[in-house]
Formats: sequence, structure tokens, C-alpha cells
Amino acid sequence: MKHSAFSNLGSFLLGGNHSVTSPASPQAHQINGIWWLMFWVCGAAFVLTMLSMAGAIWRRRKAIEVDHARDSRRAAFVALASGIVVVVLFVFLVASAVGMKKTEYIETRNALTIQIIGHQWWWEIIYNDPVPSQIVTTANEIHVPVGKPVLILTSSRDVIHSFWAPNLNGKRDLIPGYQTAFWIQADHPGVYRGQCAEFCGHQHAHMGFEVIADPAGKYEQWKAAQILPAKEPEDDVKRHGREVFLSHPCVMCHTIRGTDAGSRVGPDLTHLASRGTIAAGTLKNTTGNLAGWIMNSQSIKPGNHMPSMSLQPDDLQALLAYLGSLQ
Amino acid sequence: MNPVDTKPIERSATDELLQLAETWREPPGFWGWFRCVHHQTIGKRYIVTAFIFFLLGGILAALMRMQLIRPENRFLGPDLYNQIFTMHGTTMMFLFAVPMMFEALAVYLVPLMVGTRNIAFPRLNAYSYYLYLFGAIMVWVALLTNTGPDAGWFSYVPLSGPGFAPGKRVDFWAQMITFTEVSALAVAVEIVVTVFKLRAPGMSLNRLPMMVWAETIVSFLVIFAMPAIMLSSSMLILDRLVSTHFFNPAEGGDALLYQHLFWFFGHPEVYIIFIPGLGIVSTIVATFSRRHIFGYMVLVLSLIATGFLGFGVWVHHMFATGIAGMGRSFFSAASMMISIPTTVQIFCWLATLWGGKLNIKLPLLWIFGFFFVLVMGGLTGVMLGVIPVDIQVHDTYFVVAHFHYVLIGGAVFPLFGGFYYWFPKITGRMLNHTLGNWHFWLFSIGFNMTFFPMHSLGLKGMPRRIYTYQPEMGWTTLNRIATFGAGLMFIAVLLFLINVFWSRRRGVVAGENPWGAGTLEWATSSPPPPYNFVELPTVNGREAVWDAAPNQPVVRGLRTDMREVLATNVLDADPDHKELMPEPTIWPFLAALATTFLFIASIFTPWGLVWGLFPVAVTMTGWFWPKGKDKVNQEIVEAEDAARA
Amino acid sequence: MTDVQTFRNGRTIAHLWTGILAGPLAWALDEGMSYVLVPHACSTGHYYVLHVMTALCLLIPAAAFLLAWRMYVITPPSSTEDGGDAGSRSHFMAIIGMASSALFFLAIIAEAIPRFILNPCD
Amino acid sequence: MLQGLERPSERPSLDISDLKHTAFGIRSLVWWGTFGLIVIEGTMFAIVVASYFYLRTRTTEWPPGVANPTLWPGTVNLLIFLASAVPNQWLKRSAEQLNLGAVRIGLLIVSLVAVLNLAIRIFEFPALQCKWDTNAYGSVVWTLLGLHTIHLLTDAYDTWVLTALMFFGPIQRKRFVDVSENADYWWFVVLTWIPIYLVIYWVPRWL
Repeated sequence: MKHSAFSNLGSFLLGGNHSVTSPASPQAHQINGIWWLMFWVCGAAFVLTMLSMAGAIWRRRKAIEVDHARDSRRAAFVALASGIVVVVLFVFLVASAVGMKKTEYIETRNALTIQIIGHQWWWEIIYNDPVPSQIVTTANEIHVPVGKPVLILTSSRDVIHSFWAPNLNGKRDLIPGYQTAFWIQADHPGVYRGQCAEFCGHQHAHMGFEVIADPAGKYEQWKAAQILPAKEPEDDVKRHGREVFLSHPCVMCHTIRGTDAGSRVGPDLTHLASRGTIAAGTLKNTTGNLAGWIMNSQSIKPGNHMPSMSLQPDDLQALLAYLGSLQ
Repeated sequence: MNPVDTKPIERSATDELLQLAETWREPPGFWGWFRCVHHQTIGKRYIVTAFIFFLLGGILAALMRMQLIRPENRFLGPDLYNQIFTMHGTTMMFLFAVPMMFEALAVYLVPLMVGTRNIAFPRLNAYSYYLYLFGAIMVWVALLTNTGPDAGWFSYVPLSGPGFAPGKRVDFWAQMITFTEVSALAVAVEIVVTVFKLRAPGMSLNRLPMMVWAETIVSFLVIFAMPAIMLSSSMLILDRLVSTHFFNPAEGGDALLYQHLFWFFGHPEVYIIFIPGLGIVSTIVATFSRRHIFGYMVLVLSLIATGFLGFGVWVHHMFATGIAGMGRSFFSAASMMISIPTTVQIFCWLATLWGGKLNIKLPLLWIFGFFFVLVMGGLTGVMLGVIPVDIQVHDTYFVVAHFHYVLIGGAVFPLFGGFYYWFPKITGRMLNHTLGNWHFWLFSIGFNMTFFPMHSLGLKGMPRRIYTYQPEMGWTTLNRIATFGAGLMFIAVLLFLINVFWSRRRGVVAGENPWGAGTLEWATSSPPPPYNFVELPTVNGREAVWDAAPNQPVVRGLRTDMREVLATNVLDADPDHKELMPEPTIWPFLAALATTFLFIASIFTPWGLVWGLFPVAVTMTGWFWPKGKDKVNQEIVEAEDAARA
Repeated sequence: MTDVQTFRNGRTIAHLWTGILAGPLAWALDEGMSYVLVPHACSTGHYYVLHVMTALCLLIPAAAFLLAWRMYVITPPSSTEDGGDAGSRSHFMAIIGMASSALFFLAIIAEAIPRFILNPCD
Repeated sequence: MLQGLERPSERPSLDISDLKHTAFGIRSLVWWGTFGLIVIEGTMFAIVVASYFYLRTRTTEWPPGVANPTLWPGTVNLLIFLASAVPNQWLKRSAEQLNLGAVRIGLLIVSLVAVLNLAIRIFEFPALQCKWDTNAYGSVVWTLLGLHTIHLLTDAYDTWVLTALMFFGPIQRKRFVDVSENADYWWFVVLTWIPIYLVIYWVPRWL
């Protein structure tokens, strides 16, 4: 009973699928460990200081006289307490450096390397490969194999963003003019949410992403499918949908590999239907949401760079059918 | 008229007092308002203005909390929300915290505490106030016309640069920085010179009141830190207006340079706000423990050490940028070290309380609140100094919680304590006790309700500066609690305002020294006369009033018919020479107007910088050129000096 | 013992301020130089440069401590912590100097710790 | 207690009637004010120089894509600055001796030297061989030179006003203190030019 009340409070204060204290990678575990060490030590320090203040109030509020006599004893207390604080701070300092070593620098060969490029307000994700035809480009959804270290190379196309999936590691800024490297690694299969952490303009709030950790086999399957160009439309409606896509402003920003659409201003849509969310983690990828997004993107994410479209109902249905087929 | 009687008429003490009052009287009437140069007048204006901006910043905070009360709320759109949070931070940091904790308190209190009649360079002081006022009005008018800056209070490039922030919004922000920093720098110089040169005889360096130490050290922080932000904001505005490339990576510029410059100012800035708070705490703890502060030397050393260490921790705002690991770790070490002086100060205050005879009144109550809040904020600060923890919680609500605990705990709690403490000195009347109690408890509960849940929100992954969030994130309840807490704080501050307006007229009359305090501002009437002290005091110990000898001498020989002050030497405060202080004058106001024209015009055209220089030069010359009573008085005293030699 | 007048002359005052300020300045030097030298240490592999620098920087607060201690010793016996004469004021400054040197000595050591754990090229 | 508002005459007193009204150097308030200003401005110069070297680390070529600055205007200005130290110091000493005639001559000389400096400064900007909007290097050297020019201009103007005052205004001792502090500020303008000159003109040749 008591235990469950505590754990309820705990999950209220610390839980959730986006929590620093629900680590799912060696790096996040390491940080979580340091966090709890500091939590308990600092908590104790807080309680002791407050007790000492309460003691002073309790004892001295009715004092008849100022007491200088015991000042030298107090000096000894102050010196002792300060000494303890210094020692604790040095312990934290060592913990910090050791923690950095374990979270930020991993010696590993032939790790999976992913480039993450920040855009206002979505994530471009490129799976590097020495063979150009094997390079995979996608958006807002990062698939990684479980248990394998993944090297992430970050950069930005416009302003500063910050890549952060709390279950997997701390954050790293994406700064124009810089490319930096850091690591994530998922312990278990699962979907780990992440979000931009550096203020980047209007839609900073709607710049989420998902890291999907799969067993190696499933991951390879996913990647093999992503390498393929877009599926040819198999019926007239979808063919019409492709026409709509190519004859409207969509084509000016998006790529669908295997068609004439090759612009990289917005996310690559070659395998749009395989993704779980649209608009950088803002909406579930359902036909209804997609329709709403195409027609009304400015009221869903005000200020974002995709204009709201006005399409005839037939055209919209065809476009949705086509996009829905891009598995 | 007896021609034989050449003996001057023996004038009575009352005559002298009347003459002194006439000499130091502030000019009356509407036009007189623009000519005031006394530190009490300017100090009170600073206090009132900065407090108004505290209220305005608070209203913006309330709007933000309303927006975040539920997920996907459409109360404020992203455009407005971004302007509001930017202006909340900007207002609180640049228009409230620095002007209040540093300029207002230092200008009002320091000359009284060191026992002189006016601040050094009173006209510069008036000029600094007008610049602050005009800059603040400019940026707020911009906000009200939907041209409010929207790139965050630190305006990181390239988001604030020419490519991503078109229009004038960020230009107003950058120029507001120039206004307020010129103002703070001027006050810093005045305070340093006042403390070094105008102390009462006997107040040697080892006897400075803690509040004076605090404001002096802050002056040095201002002097060394503010140039960095003047430059970074100037570089930003140059990038925006005349196409320089400081921060443009395509042309050899660098976005991180901005961050380095900003935080080289930005971290000391925190201490500029916080150290005066520490000064207030030391003052109130000593007065209400009814004893000398425990560990005066340690406290002084702590302030000095904090002042230095504050300049060596700026990179901890940039731990997530990918700077080389070992480089970052030095700043982590410095961030650990800077908690030592603050910790030691807390221990010293606790020791003072343990050795005192407590007089638990409202000011002390706020200091107890300060302990609770600041210690928690300090401990989360230590956590943020540890790099692996920082890269998790950096830029989340955990940081928002941390810096509100530190800044509200370290500055606003002591400030409210200070208001209750010095209100009787400034107005002659006490603030109401019952209302004060309500204010304290509502504010403290509201504060913790608002900001404690933010620690959790940060750990649960809520980034800062998002205008909304999705329902499935699990942040809703905690946000709602925070919004209700903000409501309590709002009510508490309203009660305080009512208390101020009511007590100003109907409060209990305070008398000279209602708390039985030891520093010099309590050795004169409440409110102090425009000449501060009838006769300048001399000092016999650290708490001048408590330590005064039974027959403590006073300084005699200053003129009563001119604004004359005594200059003493820097370390030992031995009398050195006399200086005349300027009479009321309109020139600082005119110079401030000219400077304002220069700054605002240059937002719209670079030529504004050129044409704007002429009125500035003219008004500055008018200010400098000796004339009127100042000139005549100077001639009289110099003739007397010559006659005496 | 030394005449109180000594504590009013420029040389003595300069010594007192050196005692107070040398420690923090040495720490600032150490931090700044360490930060600047990290890329150099990585590219050349001369990690010892960082250690030599710190060792040199540690000498400064040590010397400042001795200087402040010497000033402390020569202040007149009548000096008190809160006296109003030049001797007392110097006594105060000397103690602050010793404490400041000690504190910043510690701060420089703290800066040194990470370099035994991390690698400049990390 | 230090109260006793109405009883000024009963207390023992520290009589300061004999103290004078002017003090030069470290004793005067104006000296400390000027010192504060110099520290602020010096910090500003130091930060721009630091930014210069920071930007240097962000590129391989220095100066990037433009020619080295032409040496002669800056060097001539350096020589004039250094030479001006002599009349400036003489002016400062004359002011402290309250020697009105010498002060007038000294102010005239320093005023004219400042005009000369400013005239040559006009040739320094083109000598940089780039514009402020060429690249970040151009931006930072223009800022550095521009900032020094603002200080030069300010002190020149200040000197002109003081010269006018010493010829046409009321002659007071206090004004000699101002002259002395103005000379200190001129020293600051001269001394900061040495590192700034080296950074602008020589560092591109060395690095």
C-alpha cells in the first residue's frame, strides 16, 4: 500500500516515456546513476541545512542574550562543514569526468553512422554508406538496431537546434558551421521519443522525432525497404494522385525518389507511409491527419514553412491514396 | 546697522539646518523633476521604475502560465508566445533585476551607508537613470506594437541574425542592451568612486558594511562583464544592419562566438543580480540577530572569490554545443568551486543566527525563505555543473526551475526582505505586519508550487521555450499546478502593493532606527533629509551605530551654503580634501534625450550614428561647461583655499 | 615592530593587493590557458604541456600566500580585525590575502583533476 | 549613538575646515572616474582582440581571401601617437603645477596632434584592403579600428572643448584637474594603439 503510493508519486514526478530517469541505453544509465547519487547527496545537504536553520530559530528566538562565547566552537563547525562540502564537490567533479568518458566517447569500429540535419522544424536523417546507392534518406524517424552503438553526426541547415532523446543520451546542439559527433545505443526494442531542445523559432514546440529500436533482422529489413525507390502507383486514382503531387507546389520542396520530385527543402516522402507520425512527431500518420495537414498545415503548426494547400476534393483523395501507398 | 560691529552674527544651529536644507533642496515643480541630481531622488526613481518592470514582467509570466495550463492551448499563438517569453526574460534580467539589485539599491543606499551627502558624479547618475528609462520604454513600446523581440533573452544567432529574424524586432532588443548597459556601467563607476573616496572618516576597508562590499564587488563585475554584451549585441546589430559577418559561418564568422561573448557577460550577470542579495542577507541577519555578523572576513573573501570565479564558468551554458570534452571539464571544475564561497556564507549566517538573539520580524522571515529557496537552487546548480547530468537537463524546465530558485531565491526574496527592512527608512513609516505576513506566505507557497514541479517537468523531458505540448506527454497536471502557483504569487504581489500604498500614508511612524540596526543609514532621520546627515559621522567599528564610542566625534567644517562633501583616502578613509557637488541641472536629461535619439535613429539607418553624434556632443559640452551657481561656488571656495594658503 | 606609517606607503599596499589578487589571477590564467592549449595538446600529443602549465600556475598562489603571510607577521601587535588604523586594515588585507591564495590554489587543483581522467583528444 | 540631530554643538568634532578643494591624481574623484572608464574601454578592446583571434581559429587562411593591410598609414599614426606622449606628459605636469600659459600651449599642441591622427586615420580604413562586409575578418578589423577611432575622436573633442575653456572660459583649479585627467585619457588612447596596431597590421603577416 505504502509502496504503491510512493511509486505512484514517483511516476507522477519522474515517469513518462520521455523521462531522463527511464534510461534505455548504457549512456542514459550512466547519467541516471550520477543523477541519483547527486539527488541523495544534495537532498541530504538540503535537509541538514534546513534542520540547522530550524534549530537556530527554535533555540535562539527566546534567547535572552547574544552569545559570543561559543563563536569559536561555531567556527570549528563552519570549517568542518565547509571541508566536507569541498570533499563532496571533488567527488562530483570526478564523477562528472568519469561520466563524460563513459557517455561521450566510445571506442568502436564500423559503428552504424547516421547524419542528423536540423531544419526549421523537422529532422533530416541520412544513413551513411560508402556506396551512394545504399544511402538512405528519411525524416523524423530514426531506426536503429538494438544493442549496437550508433554514431550520430549532427549539423544544421538553418538555425541552432538540439537533438535530444532522453532515454538514450543527453542532448547535442546542431549548429550551423559545425559538425559534431556523439553516440546513442538502445538496450531494448522500443520507440523512444525525442524533441528539439534549443529554441529554434515559431515551431520549436512541434519538432519531435522518434527513435525506433528493432532487433537486427527487422532493422535490416526496414533499411532494405527504404533503399528502394517509391512504389509505382498501381491504379488510376493513385496515378492521378501522383499527378496532383507533381503538378502542385508539393514538388517544389519534397523528394519522392523514382519520380521527378527531387527537392530537399522539406522531408523526403519516398516511404512516407512507413512512418508512424507526420509533421515532426506532431500528428499520428493517419489518412485523416494527413488530409488535415495538407489542407491546414498553417493552423496546425502556425508559422511552419509548408503552405496550406487548397485542393479539389477529388485531387485530395487521389493524393492521399498515392501518399498512403508509399510504403 | 552698526558699522563698528564687524563681528559676524553668531548663527544658531537651527539657522544652519535651514540653510543646509535650502542648499540641498531638490528643485520643485514640473521642470524641477528633470533637474534633480540627488542620489536619494534618483535612487527612489530607480526603485519605483524597476519595480514597475517587475510587475510588467510578472504579467508576461502570468500570460505564459495561462498558455501552458493545458496541452495544445490556443490562447497565445507561437508568434505572440515567443515575444512574450523573450520579453519576460529581457524585462526581468535587464529592466528589473540589474537596475533593482544593483543600480537602485546601490544608488540609494551606498552614499547613506558610507556616511556622505551625495553619490560621486551625481549628474552622471541622473543621466544613467534617464537612459535606463528611455531604453526600457523603447523596448516595451516595441512589444506593444507587435514588434517585440522574439529570439529569447539571449538572442542566439543565427535565429536572431539577418537571415532568420527579419524586421526590427531583434534590433530593438540589441539596442535596449546598449541603453541599459551604458546606464549600469555609469552607476558602477559612480559606486566605485563613492565607496573608494567618500567614506566617513574611520570607515577603513575592514569596516565596510557587507552591503557596501556587495555593491562594490558588483560594480567591478559590471565593469568587466558588461563590455562583453555591449560588443556582442553591437556585433549582432551590425550583422543585421550593415551586413558584417561576425556570426555568419558562410563568410568565416561563427555562431559560437556569440555564445562565448554572451555568456562571458551572462554568467557574471547572475552574480551581479545575486551578490547584492547576499549583501541584504548579511545586513538583515546581523540586525535581527542583534549581533555582529559571524565571520565578516570569510564573507568578504567569499564575495571577492565569487566575483572572480563568476568569470570562469561561462562555458557551462554551452556544455551541449560539442566543445572539446576536456575544455568543458575545466569549466565544470570552476562551477563546482564557485559553490564553495556561497556555501561558506550560508554557514556563517547560520552561525550568526545560532549566536544571536533573534528578533523575528518580516525582513528576517524573508531571509528564512531565502535560505529554503536558495539552498535548493544552489544544489540543483551543482547538479548542472556535472556535465553528464547537464547534457540531459540543459534547456529543459529543470533549468527553468533551477534559475528561478536561484534568481528569485537569491534576489527577490532578499529584495522583499530589504523592502520591509528599508521601507521605514525611505518613507518614514513601517509596512503593515499582517498584510506582510500574508504576502510572505502566499508568495512562498505560490513560488514553490510554481517552480518545484518544473524540476519534474524537466526530468520528464519538457524542453524550455515551447509554446505548447501534446497531451500524451504526461506534463499536463504538473503544468496546471505551476499555473495555480503563479496565481498565488500574483495575489501575493498585489497584497504587497496594497500594503505599500496604505502604509505610505497610514503606517506606524518609524522613527530614526526602528530595528535597532547598526549601519549608518539608520543614524539619520527617516526619511533622511536631502543632505543625508546633519553632521557627517565618523566611524568606530563595523556596525557604525552599535560600535560608536559614547562621545563619537562628528565631522565639522563642511559648508552649509554649498553642496560640499568630504573626500577621504581609499584604504583608511582619512580625510583628504573637499569637493563641491553639482547643483540641480537639466543637462543630463538633455544629454540622455540626445543619446536616445542617437541609439534609436541608428536602428533605422547607420547614418543615425553620424548625425546623432552632434546633439550628443552639444549636450555633453553644455553639461561640462562651468556656469551658474556651480561656477560661482567653485570660484568662492578656490579663492578661500588660496587665501588660507 | 613595523611602524604604522609603513602600511600607508605604496610598496606595502602593492604587496597587500598582490596577496589578495595574485591567486585569482593565476587561476584565471590557468583556466584560460588550459582551455586554449587543449587542441594544441591533442594535435601534438604533448600532454605534459598542460601539466607543466598548471604546476607553474600553482606556484603563483603559493608565492602570494607567503607574501600575505609575511605582511601578516609584520603588522603591529595592536592590530585588530576591525580596527580603524592602517595596521589593522593591513592585518585584515593580509588575512584575506592568505585565504584567497589558499582558495584559488584549491581551485587550480580542481581544474587539474579532469586532465588525469580525460584525454585532450576526446 | 550617532543620533542627536538637533544638538550639533555638543559633540566632539573632527574639524576639516582647513582641507582644500582640489586634488590631483589618485586623490581626486575625477582620476578614479577616468580610471573606471579606462578599465571599461580597455576590457572592450581586449574582447574585440580576443574575438579576432577566435575568428582566426575558424579558418585556415589569414587574412582570408584578401591582401595584407598596407602598413604606412597605421605606422605613421603610431609614430605620431608615440611622439605626442612628450607634449601630453608636459601638459599633464603643467596642469598639476597650475601653469596656465603652459597648459594653453600644451592643449593646442595635443589638439592639433589629434587632428593629424584623425586625418591619417582616414587613410587607414582603405589600407585594410577589405570592407566590413567582405567577410568576418573584414568585420572584425573594421570594428577594431572603428572602436579605436571612436576613442580618438572622443578624446580629441574633449581636448578641443578644454582648449576652448582654457582660453575663453572661467579659469578654475578644478579645470586643471580635468586637463590632467584628459591627458591620462590621451595616454590610454596612445597605449591601446600599440597592441591594436600590431593586431591589425602585423598579425596577418605573422599568422
